[in-house]
Amino acid sequence: MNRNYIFLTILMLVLATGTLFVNKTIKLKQVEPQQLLMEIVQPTRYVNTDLVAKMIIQNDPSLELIDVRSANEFGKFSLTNAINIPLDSLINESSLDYFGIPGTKVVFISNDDIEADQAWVLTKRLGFNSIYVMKGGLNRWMETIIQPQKPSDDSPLTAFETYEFRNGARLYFTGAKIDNEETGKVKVVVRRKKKSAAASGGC
Amino acid sequence: MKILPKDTFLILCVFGLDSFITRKIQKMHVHELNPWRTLIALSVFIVILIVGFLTMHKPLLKYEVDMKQSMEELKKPDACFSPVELNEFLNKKNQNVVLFDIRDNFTFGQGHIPGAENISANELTQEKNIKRLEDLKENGTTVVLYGEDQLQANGPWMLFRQVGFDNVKILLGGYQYYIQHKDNLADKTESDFKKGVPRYNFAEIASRNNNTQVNSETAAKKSVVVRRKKKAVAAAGGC
Amino acid sequence: MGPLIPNGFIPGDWNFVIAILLGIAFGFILEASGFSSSRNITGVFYGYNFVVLRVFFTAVIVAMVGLLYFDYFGWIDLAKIFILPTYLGPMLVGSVIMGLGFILGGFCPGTSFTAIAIGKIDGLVFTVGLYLGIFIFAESFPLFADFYNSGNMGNVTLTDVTGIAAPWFALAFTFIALAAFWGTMFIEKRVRKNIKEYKF
Amino acid sequence: MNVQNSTNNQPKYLNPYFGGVLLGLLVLLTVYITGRGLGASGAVKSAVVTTTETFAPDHARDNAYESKFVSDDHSPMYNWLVFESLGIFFGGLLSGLLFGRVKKFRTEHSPKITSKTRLIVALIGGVLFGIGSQFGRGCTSGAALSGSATFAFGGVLVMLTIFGSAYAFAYFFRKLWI
Repeated sequence: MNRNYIFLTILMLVLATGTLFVNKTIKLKQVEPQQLLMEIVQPTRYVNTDLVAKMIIQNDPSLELIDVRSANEFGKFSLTNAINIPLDSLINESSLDYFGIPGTKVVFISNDDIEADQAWVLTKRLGFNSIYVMKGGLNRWMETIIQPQKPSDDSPLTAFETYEFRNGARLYFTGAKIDNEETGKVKVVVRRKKKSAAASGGC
Repeated sequence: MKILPKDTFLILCVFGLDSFITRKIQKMHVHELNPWRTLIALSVFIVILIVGFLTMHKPLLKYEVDMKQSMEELKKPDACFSPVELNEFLNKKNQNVVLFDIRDNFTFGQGHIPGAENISANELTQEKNIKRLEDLKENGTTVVLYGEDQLQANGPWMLFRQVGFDNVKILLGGYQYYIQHKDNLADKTESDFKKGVPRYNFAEIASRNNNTQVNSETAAKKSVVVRRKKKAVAAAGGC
Repeated sequence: MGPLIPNGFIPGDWNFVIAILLGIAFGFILEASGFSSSRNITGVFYGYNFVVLRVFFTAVIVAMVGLLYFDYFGWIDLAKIFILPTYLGPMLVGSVIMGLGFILGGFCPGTSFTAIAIGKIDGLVFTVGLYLGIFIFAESFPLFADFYNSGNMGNVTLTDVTGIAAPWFALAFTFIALAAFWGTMFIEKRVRKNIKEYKF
Repeated sequence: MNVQNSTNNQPKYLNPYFGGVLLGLLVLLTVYITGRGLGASGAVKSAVVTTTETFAPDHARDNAYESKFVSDDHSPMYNWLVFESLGIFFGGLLSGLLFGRVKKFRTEHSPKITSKTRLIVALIGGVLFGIGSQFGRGCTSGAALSGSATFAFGGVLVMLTIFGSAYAFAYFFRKLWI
């Protein structure tokens, strides 16, 4: 009788000791590297400036613009309702609250698209979804929305349609700037994620 | 540690009880004698764990640097491969370098940097390519990734740095920059291929109230004039 | 991939069906181990029957060790499971009251349900007492509402409080439990020598 | 089994370690499926809230404690723990039938005390346990067992304190049990 109990005791001890070896490193909740690489090589994360402009004009409540430039640059110019999170402070606890809010699309903005893309990769590694990068960044924003180029006469019809839209958008973002400034300033909606989606329970 | 006083108390309690309980001898219960079913149950548990060990998929790649470090990786100047360095490589001055073209096969066929190998972005996750990178890392060979533009190679480059391939670098400016300036790569300076700097004075352009009348042609001209005016701003990102 | 329901692998509609099935298994194990008898349960405090200690500690160490392995295999996301919130003062006071109730009543809520199932009136009376107790608590809640909410430490684990990694706790608990099993085996034999008739 | 059947005066229980391993695996399964542990006292709490709400709906809403569990959508009985506790009852019944322990209503007590004493004491014990379980955020199954198994600080705290204090009180109530 005692032999079996001794065997059981040893078995349980071995099992418990085994846990020490399997959980050596503290794991963070992250996307597996291979999965991340698969997501990286797909260009689906890029949105063009026209789409962003349209969403801003339509006051799309799901749009959340994250500007990863420095606070200094952000202070000089920013898009309507954009939130400034400099790339250096992106992975801070307080900054990460802006991501993963259900029903929002986060769009990263920088001068070009490189820094925004870097922010995207870092955020994606942490497992956040619905995040995008504005292709071309603010440089292209200026080239397309604020100073649109008239397409040449032999361009397809869609090019003219885009041009017309951009002209309208330019009026909205520059001509209507004065009106917009007040509403824009007041309406800094700070949305933050509610903590912990863990299962509730208790006795 | 909390158990200890409890147990001593228990033993005291038991010995104290002896004086209260003075009855006959009774042995253990039958059901406590033989734990063979316990053994079976625990074995089932162990089988589950073994199944877990066997079915657990071993990742091909593992993060070697945490978030903070990967942030700092971005700023390291030696993580980037400038067109000037590329020029040296092309002029046979630096041979310990392998160029990987991550554009697709078709685009690669239309034109590429001389000496580059083609591994398209979709193939990067393949095991043989990862093995190749590991071999190159052991040889101390620098691997330079480039895509159509710098953006295309940015993601793969960041990931490879994060999983510990610190020999992987990114070609600044990408293929487009190379093809535009391939004859005078050596005399270009950092400001030419540096990304991440504003090319316009955003605030000025965007707030002009009278520019509704501005002809788009002149505006476009103007943008050429404003170009590279803002060199002074130190870009936050290293490359 | 786990936990299944919070991660959406099983639709929430199944929640209550699963609750009943898990409850049946729970009730079965409790009854079959002898927890439907109050004299079996309280034996642990007088040294003549350590069934509570054995079942309870075996369950705790198996579950602890299992959770760690499951986490390692990626089957359970430990960040998503419910961690009991800690309210230091109220919990200590509540546990002392529960300890007193335990030694008087001879049941805990779960075991009293199984005792009713096999026809024990004391189990039924205990459950009525539970009901009254919670009723009294709810009615007089304003008197100690502040105390009830004091000492909130949030949903903390042992690792959060002490900074020691979870496997060490699993190992420590296993050591303590196994030592207790062997120790109590001898205590039980010694105490039972003096009991004339033992068949609860 | 045949070993157990051969002796009629022996209780037909599972080997406690066998029960323990099964219970541990059950806790694992519960956490794996639902992300939470087992529990029992929550069901009684739901019952209390339901009765107050049925007989004095306004009172239930005014009560600072009960109002937390009252909702307009559904009855407080529509709760995970209530269903689980129903399961505990039927599981106990199943096991009792299987091992032949379901008999007519009876009270189990030490030969030194009467049934009446036992019932009164059980009632007091129940009341105390009820009050304590609300302060402790759970009972032995919810807080102590599931809490400890998930490495919750509170769970281990409750477990050690319940057993510790029960040991401390045990000496004074020994007449009730032995």
